[in-house]
Amino acid sequence: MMEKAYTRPRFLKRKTFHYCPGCGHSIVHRLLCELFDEMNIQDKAIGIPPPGCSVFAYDYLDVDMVESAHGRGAAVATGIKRAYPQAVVFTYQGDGDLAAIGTAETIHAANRGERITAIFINNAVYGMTGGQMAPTTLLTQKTTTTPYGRDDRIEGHPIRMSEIVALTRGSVYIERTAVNSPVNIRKTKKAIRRAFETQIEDLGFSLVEILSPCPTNWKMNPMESWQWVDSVMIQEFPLGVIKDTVRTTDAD
Amino acid sequence: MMEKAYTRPRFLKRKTFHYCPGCGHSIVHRLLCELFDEMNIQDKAIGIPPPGCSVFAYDYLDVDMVESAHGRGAAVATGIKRAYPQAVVFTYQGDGDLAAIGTAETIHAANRGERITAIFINNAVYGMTGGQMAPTTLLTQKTTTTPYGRDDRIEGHPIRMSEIVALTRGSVYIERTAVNSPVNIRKTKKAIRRAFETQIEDLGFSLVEILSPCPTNWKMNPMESWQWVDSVMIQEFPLGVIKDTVRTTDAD
Amino acid sequence: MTGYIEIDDELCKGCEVCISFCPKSAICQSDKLNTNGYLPASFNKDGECTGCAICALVCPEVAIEVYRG
Amino acid sequence: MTGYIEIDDELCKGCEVCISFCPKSAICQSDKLNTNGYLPASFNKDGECTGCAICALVCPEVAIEVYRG
Amino acid sequence: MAKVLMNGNSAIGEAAIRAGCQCYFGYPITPQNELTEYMAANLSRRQGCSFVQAESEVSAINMVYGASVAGVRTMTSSSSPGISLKQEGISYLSACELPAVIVNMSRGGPGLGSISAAQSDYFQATRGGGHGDYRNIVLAPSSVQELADFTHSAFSLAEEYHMPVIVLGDGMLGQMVEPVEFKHEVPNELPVREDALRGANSRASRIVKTFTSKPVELEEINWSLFRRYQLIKKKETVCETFMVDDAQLIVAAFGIAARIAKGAIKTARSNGLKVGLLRPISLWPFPSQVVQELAKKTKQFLVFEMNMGQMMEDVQLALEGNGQVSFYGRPGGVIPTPSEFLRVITRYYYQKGLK
Amino acid sequence: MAKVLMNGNSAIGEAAIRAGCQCYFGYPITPQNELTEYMAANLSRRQGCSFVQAESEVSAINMVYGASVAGVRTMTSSSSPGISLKQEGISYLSACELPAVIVNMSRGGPGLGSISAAQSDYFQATRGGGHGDYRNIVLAPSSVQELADFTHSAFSLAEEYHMPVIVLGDGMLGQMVEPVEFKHEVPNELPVREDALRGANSRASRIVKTFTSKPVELEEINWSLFRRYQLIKKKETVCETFMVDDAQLIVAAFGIAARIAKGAIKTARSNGLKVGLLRPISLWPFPSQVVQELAKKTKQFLVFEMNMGQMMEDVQLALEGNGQVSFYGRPGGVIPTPSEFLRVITRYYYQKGLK
Amino acid sequence: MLIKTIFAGFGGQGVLSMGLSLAQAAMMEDRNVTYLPSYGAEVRGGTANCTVVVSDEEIASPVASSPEFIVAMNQPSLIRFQHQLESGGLFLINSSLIEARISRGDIDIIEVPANELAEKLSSPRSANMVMLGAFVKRSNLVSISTLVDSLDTTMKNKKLITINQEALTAGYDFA
Amino acid sequence: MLIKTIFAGFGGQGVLSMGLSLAQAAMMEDRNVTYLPSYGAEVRGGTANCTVVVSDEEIASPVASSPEFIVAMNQPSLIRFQHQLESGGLFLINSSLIEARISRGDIDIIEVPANELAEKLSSPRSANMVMLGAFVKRSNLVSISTLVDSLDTTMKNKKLITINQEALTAGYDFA
Ligand SMILES: Cc1ncc(C[n+]2csc(CCOP(=O)(O)OP(=O)(O)O)c2C)c(N)n1
Ligand SMILES: Cc1ncc(C[n+]2csc(CCOP(=O)(O)OP(=O)(O)O)c2C)c(N)n1
Ligand code: SF4
Ligand code: SF4
Ligand code: SF4
Ligand code: SF4
Repeated sequence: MMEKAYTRPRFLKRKTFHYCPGCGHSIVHRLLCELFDEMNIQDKAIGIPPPGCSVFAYDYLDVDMVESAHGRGAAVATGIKRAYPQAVVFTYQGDGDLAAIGTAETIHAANRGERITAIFINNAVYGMTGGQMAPTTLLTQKTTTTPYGRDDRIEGHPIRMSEIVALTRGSVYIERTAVNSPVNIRKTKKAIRRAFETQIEDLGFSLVEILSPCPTNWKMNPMESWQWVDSVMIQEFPLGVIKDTVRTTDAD
Repeated sequence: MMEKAYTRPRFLKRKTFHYCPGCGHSIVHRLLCELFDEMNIQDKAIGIPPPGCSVFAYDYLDVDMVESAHGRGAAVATGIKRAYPQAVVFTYQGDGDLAAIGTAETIHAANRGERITAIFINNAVYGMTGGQMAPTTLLTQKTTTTPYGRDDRIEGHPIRMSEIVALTRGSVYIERTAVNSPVNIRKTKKAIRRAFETQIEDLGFSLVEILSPCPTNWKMNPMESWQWVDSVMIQEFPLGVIKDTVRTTDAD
Repeated sequence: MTGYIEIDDELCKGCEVCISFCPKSAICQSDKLNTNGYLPASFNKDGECTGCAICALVCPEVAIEVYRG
Repeated sequence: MTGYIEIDDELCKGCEVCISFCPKSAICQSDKLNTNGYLPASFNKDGECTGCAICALVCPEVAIEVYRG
Repeated sequence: MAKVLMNGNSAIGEAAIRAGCQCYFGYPITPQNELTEYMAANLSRRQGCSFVQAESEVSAINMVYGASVAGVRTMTSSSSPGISLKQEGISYLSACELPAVIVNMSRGGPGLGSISAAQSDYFQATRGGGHGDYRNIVLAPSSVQELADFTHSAFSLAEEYHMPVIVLGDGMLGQMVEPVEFKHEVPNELPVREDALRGANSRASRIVKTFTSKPVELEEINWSLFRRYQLIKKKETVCETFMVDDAQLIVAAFGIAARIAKGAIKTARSNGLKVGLLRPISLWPFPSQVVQELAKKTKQFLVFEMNMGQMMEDVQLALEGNGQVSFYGRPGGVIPTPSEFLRVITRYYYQKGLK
Repeated sequence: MAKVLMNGNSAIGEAAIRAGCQCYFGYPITPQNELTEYMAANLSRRQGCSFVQAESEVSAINMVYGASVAGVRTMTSSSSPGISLKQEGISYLSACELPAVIVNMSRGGPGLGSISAAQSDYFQATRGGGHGDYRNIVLAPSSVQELADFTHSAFSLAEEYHMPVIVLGDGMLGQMVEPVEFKHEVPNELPVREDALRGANSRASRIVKTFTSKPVELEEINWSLFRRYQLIKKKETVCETFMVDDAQLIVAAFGIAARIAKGAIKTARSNGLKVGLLRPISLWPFPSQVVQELAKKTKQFLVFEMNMGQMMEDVQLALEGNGQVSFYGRPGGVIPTPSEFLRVITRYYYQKGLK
Repeated sequence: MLIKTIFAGFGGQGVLSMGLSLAQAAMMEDRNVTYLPSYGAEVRGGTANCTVVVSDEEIASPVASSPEFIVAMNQPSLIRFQHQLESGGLFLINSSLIEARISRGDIDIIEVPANELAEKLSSPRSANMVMLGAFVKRSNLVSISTLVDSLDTTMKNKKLITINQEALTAGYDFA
Repeated sequence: MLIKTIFAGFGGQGVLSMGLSLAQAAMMEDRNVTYLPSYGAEVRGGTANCTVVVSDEEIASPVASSPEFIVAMNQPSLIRFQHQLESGGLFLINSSLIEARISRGDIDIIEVPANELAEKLSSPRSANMVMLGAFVKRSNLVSISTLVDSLDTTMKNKKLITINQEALTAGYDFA
C-alpha cells in the first residue's frame, strides 16, 4: 500500500496562487507553511507582507498577518514584537521594499537587534508595479526604468543588502539562498528555520535573502528564469551563510 | 618685522559662532573655509546644512547654501548635482541626521556614486535638540533618551555608518578623522581636501566622518571632552582611511 | 513503479518546472488547456516514478501530491 | 620671543583649549569676564611664543591671529 | 493626588502612562523633547512596557501601527515637520481602524520654520493631511492640566472608536510649567484589545489590511468609517463658551490662542465691551451646532488663530452665511499678548459699530 | 503637430519634456508607472537632463527640492500613499518659494487602499497636507489632452509664482489612451532661473532657508506668501461651466468625475431636465466667485466627487448659505458610469421639486 | 452614436493590441475614441481585457458596464463577460478555444475559429488579428482598410506588420 | 493681581532654578502660577532667561512683554531687558557682575552683590539663591518661609538644599 510522500501543508490555505507561472514567491510561501507546522509556531506567528507581488500573502499563509506600508515592515515588526514579545514575528519583503524605501527601517531594526525575522525576496526587479529597476537589479539588466540597461555611472551598482545588514551588531543570523532548484529550495527551508530559531532563542535580528525567479519581468519562460538565477544572479549575490554569531564569532 | 602666521580665512564670515565653548563644529567650519580658498572652489561650492546645531552654518560659510529637511541632505545634494554637475556639492550633517533619519538617502546616494561629499559630524548625540541618543551614542553612555546608559539589548550598539557606506560600490573615498588635537585637525583638513578632489575628478561619492566634541551634552568642560574623544570615542570609531578606491583597489 | 503522483490540473500553471527536474522524466505536458488557459503537467503512469517528490519540492503551485511505497 | 598672538576678547569663549595646547604655555586665562560672560584667554607677552600657530589651529572660535618673524 | 509643577510635555507623558500606555515610539524634535525624554526615563525600563527612539518619524508611526495591531495602548509624539512625515502612517492607522494617540506640539511653519509655538497644522489635523477619506478626533488643550486630562481621554476615545486621536498642542504649552493634578492612578493591569493580533491561538488566523483589487470592498470600508464619523460628531463634540449670552462680538479661538483671548476678553468686559469666547475643544468633530446657536443672537464673529486662517473655514461652514466673520492671525510662531489682542478686539468692536 | 494615441501618464511625460523639464525624480507606484517609465526612456539619456529613480518618495521630493534650488525645471510624480510621504518636502518647497511640478495620479484610499481611480486627496492638495500655512496651485485635468496642456502650464505657473504646482489626476486618466496633440516643441535651450544657487560666481553668496530663531521673520515670510496667494486667487482661478444659464440644478464636479457628469447632464438635458455643470479646473484657487454668480440664478447644487465629500466644503464656503448643496460620492476607487449618475441627477431633480 | 467594445482573453493572446489597433483606426477616421486597459495587482500573467469606446461626440467615460460588442478570445472571458453584453449586442467568440455555449437569447453570437485560421496562415500568434478582422466586418466600426493601415503605427516590426495585415483580411473575409 | 517677573543671566548661573523655586513657592501658597523657560536653537550655553507669572486669577499667557519685575544676573541681560520693564517696575541687579547703569528714571533699581554675598557663605554657586532671597524681600510675591520650604521639592541633593536655603535668607536679610 502507498503512503503519502508529499502533501499540501496544513497551514497553506486552499487557493490558487495569483503569482505568475514559475514565480518563486509561492515556493517560499509553501516553505513557511511547512515550518509553521514542523516548528509548531503557527499559533505564535505574525506575518507582515508589505505591498509587492506578495501583498496578498495572507490569502495563502494561515497565520495572523498585517499589511504594512511600503518599506516599513521592520518598523511594524518592531512595534508588534515590543508590544508582544512572545510572538514569532516575520516580515516578507521584496527587494524594492526592503532594500530601497525600507533601507533605514531594516538597518536600524537590525542594529537594535530586534528579535524579528526578515524574509527578503530578491528578484532583481519591482514585480508588482511592472518590472522597474530594483536596488538589486544587475548591471546592464533592462527594466522598465532602465530601458538601456542599468549603468553603474548613472544608477549605481546592485546593492548587497545582506552584507550591509550583517555589519550591524544586532543582526545574528543572515543567509542568502535561492529557490531555483531542489537543493537550493531545501537550503532555503533550513535557513528560514535557523532564522526563526535565533528569534525564538531571543538572540537578535535574523534575515534570509532568497534569490527568486521573476519570469514575467525578466521576460523569460519559467525554466529560463530558474537557470538565470544560477548563471547570472548568483555571480552578483553569492549564496551561503553571511553571518551566524551563534556558530561563529561576530563577523564585523 | 613680523608676518602673519595665521589669520581668519577670507570666506569665513565675521560673526561670533553660536556654538558652545569647545565645540568641534566651528573648527570644521574653519577648515572648510580655508579649503574653499586654497582649492579655489568658493565660486562653485554649494553647501547643504540640515537641521542640527550647524543649521546656521550659512551664517559663517561664505558660499551658496541651502537648508535641507532633516536627514535629506544626500537627496538634496543629488538634485543639485544632477541639475548642475559643475558645482562642488557638500552636505554638512550630524550623526542623527546622516545615520538615523538620513540612512536611506545616504546609502543610496553613495550607491549611485553621486559626485557629492558628505561632511559627517559624529558627536555621539543629538546636539541641537538637547542631547538625545544618536545612532552613534556609545554603550553605557547616558543621554536624555538613554538616562540609564545605552544598552545594546534594548537600543542596540553604536552604528558605524562609514563602514556601511564603504560597502556601496559608488563610494570612492571615506575617512574617519577627529578635531580634538592639532594633528587630528590637520588630518581632517587633508581628508576633506581629498574628498573634494574625488568629487571634482568625477569619481563618485565621498564622505568624511569627523569625531567632534560636544562638551555641553557630554556634560564635560571643553578639554575633558576633547580628551574623551581619544580615550573613549576612538576606541569605538577608529580613525583612518576606510576606503580609497583611487589609491587602493575597490575595498568591498 | 514504486511511486506515483497526482497533479491538480486546475492549480497547475504549466510552468514545466516539475518536468525539467523529474529525474525519471515521468511527467509531461498535457495538450489541453485548463480553464485558466494553461497546459497542465500530466503524470505518465507507465514511467518509473520512484515517489522521490522532487516535483512536489519544486512545484510553485503546490499542485502535486506524491505517493510512495 | 620670535612670535606673538592677538586674541579677540569678544570672540573668545574661554574654552582654554589654546591654553592646554600651547607648547610654551604662553597663554593664560584672564580674570575678567567679557560681555558674553566668558573669561577670555590672554597672551602673556613675556612668554616665549614662537608663533607656531597651534593655538590658532585648535581655537574653535577663530579668535586668534598669529604673527611670526 | 496633590498638584505638582510640571512642564506640558512631561505632563502628557505622565498622563499617558496613567492611561495605560504601554509602548511609546518617538523621535526628537523641539519643542516636544521633554515628552520623549519623560518616556525614556519612565517607560523604557518599566515592566512590560517599551520605549523606542525610532530612526525617524516615519518609522515611529509605523511602530505605533505595529504595537496597536498587537493590541496595546500606544502613542507617538512630534512637532509639525515630524507630523508631516507621519501622514502616510496615520492614513494606514485610520484605514485599518487602529487606535493610537498622536501628539503634535506644533511649531512655526512651513518648512523648517521656527521652534516657537504656532497653530498652523489645523488643516492637516482636521482634514487629514494623508491620502484618502478619513478623519481623526482632534483635541486642543490650552493648559498643562488639559494636556494631561485630554491625553488620558484620547486613549479611551481611540479605543472606543478604533481610530487615531490627535492631541494638538503647541510649543508654548509643551514648554510652560504649571501646577497639574493627575486624576488617575497607573493601572495595575495593562489593557489588551480583544481584536489584537497575537497568533492564531485557539482561534482562526486574522488579517488586518485594506488593500483590495475590488474597489467596492474599499468603498464599503469608507462608508463604515463614515458612519462611525457621523456617530462621533453626535457624541464627542466638545467646546467651551465664555460670556457669550449677551455678547455682541464672539471671539472664536482654540488652544493657547483661546487662553490668550480669554484674558483679553475679561479686560474687554471690564471696559464695558460685550465680548464672548467660543473655544472649540474638539477641533474635529467641530462644534458647528454651537456656532449656529450662537449665531441666532450674535452676528459678529472674530476668529483668532496663530496661523493664516484655518479654523476660520469651519466657523464659516457652520455659519452658512448667518453671521459675519473677521479674522486676526499671527503665523510663524509669533505669540501675541492678551493686551495686544485686546487692542484688536477693541478695534473690531468699534469698527463694526457695536455698543 | 498631429494627434497621437497616448495613455495619460505618458502624455504628462511628453508634455513635461516639451515644457523644458530637465530633471525628473520619481519612485514606482501604480497607477502612474507609465509616467516614470516614460521619463526613464526619454529623459535619462537626454543631453543635460537627468532621471533618477529615487529610493523612496521622500527622497524623490527632496531631490526635486535640490534641482529646483539649482534653478532648473523639475518634477516628481506619484500616487496617493506616495504623495503623503512627500508632504514635508512640499512644505519645504513652499516655504523656500521653490518652483516644482508634482503630479498625483490618485488612487483609492485611505491606507494601501486600491489602485483604482479616486479623488480623495482633494483636501491634502488644496489645504496643504504638510505642516504650516501654505497653498499650492492645484490643476485638475479631465482628459489626456488636458493632462498634457495642464502639465505644460503647471511649469510656467510654478516658475511665475515661485511655488509648487500640483497636477491632480487619477488612476483612470493615467491609464486611459486618447488622441492627444502637443502644442509646444521641445525648447532648444533649457531654462535656468535667475535666482538659482550655482556658486557665488561674480556675485555674493546666497542662502535659501526658512529656519529662524526670530518668529517675526517667519511671520513676514508667511505674510509675503499670503500676499502672493491673494494675487493668484485674482489671476489664476480657472473653471468651466456647461449649460448653466437656465439650469435649475447645477452639478459641481472636477477631473474625471466632471467628465462623467457632463455625459450624464447631456442625457438629462435631452430628457428635458434643466441641469448644468460647474467644473473647477483650478481646485486652488477655487472659483468661488463663479459659484456665487451661479447662485444668483440657481439655488440647487449637487456636488459629485469620487470621495466622501471634500470639494463640497469649498462649494459651501463659496455659497455662504445662498444655495442648497447635496452630495453624491463614491469613495475607494469606484467609478460610476454616466448612466448611473444620470439616475442620481434625475432623482435629486424631482426630489427637489424642480421642473 | 457611441459604441463600447470589450476585448478579453489570456495575457499572451494579444488582446490589448486588438483594442489599440481599433482605437488607432478610429482616430485615423477622426472619431472620438478612448481605450482603457485592465490593470491591477491580481493581473499576473492571467487574463487581460480592454475597453474601446468609439463615438461621434465627446466620450464621457472610457469604462463600459454594458458594451455593445464583446470579443472573447478564451473560455474564462466568455464566462466572465457574457452577462455584461447589452441586450441586442454582438458577442464574438474564438471557437478555437471555447466550447462553452452562451445561455442568452437576446444577443447575436458569431463564432470565429481564430486560432485555426491563424494556423492556416502559418502565423499562430496572429489569431488576435484574425479575430479583429472578423470583428470589424460585423461591427462596421471602422473600415478594414484604415484598420490595415493602422498597424503601421501600432506595430514596430515591419515583418510582423505584413503578417498581421494578412491575418486581418483573412478574418474579415471569413466573417 | 497679576505679577510678571523675568529672571535672566548666563547659562551657568542657575537662572532657571530661581524661576522654578519661585513658581513652586507660589503654588504652595495656592496662587495661580506659570513658568516659561526661554528655549531656542541660538541658546547654546549662552544666556538664559525665564518668566514667572503669579496671579490670583487664571493666567492668560505665560509670556511677559512688560514685566513688573526683572532680575538681571549679568550685564548682557541688563542691556537686553532694561527697556522691557513696566514703568514703575523694580529692577534687581547683580552688582557683582554688572557695572553698567540703567538709563531710566521711571523705575526702582536695587543692586545686590550676589556673588560677593555667596562667596561670604563660601558657596559661590548659590549667588542665584542670594538674589532670589533679596528679590522676595522686595517683591513680597511669596513669603520667604514658603520659598525656603520650596527648595525641598525643587532640589534633589540634600546638602545643596541647606546651603541654598542659607543663601536665600542671606539675600533676604541683605535687601
Ligand atoms: C509609499 C508607496 N510607494 C510605492 C508603492 C507602490 N509599490 C507597491 S509594491 C512596490 C515594490 C514592489 O517591488 P518589490 O518590493 O521588489 O516586491 P516584488 O513585487 O518584486 O515581489 C511598490 C513600489 C506603494 N504601495 N506605496
Ligand atoms: C523631520 C524632523 N525631525 C526632527 C527634527 C528635529 N531635529 C533638528 S536637528 C536634529 C538632530 C540633531 O542631531 P545631529 O544630527 O546629530 O546634529 P548635532 O545637533 O548633534 O550637530 C533633530 C532631531 C527636525 N528638524 N525635523
Ligand atoms: S511579477 Fe514576478 S514576482 Fe510578481 S508574481 Fe509574477 S513572477 Fe512573481
Ligand atoms: S550642543 Fe554640542 S554640538 Fe551643539 S553647539 Fe553645543 S557643543 Fe556643539
Ligand atoms: S511544477 Fe507545478 S505548476 Fe509547474 S507544471 Fe509542474 S505541476 Fe504544474
Ligand atoms: S581656544 Fe580660542 S576660544 Fe578657546 S580660550 Fe583660546 S582663544 Fe579663547
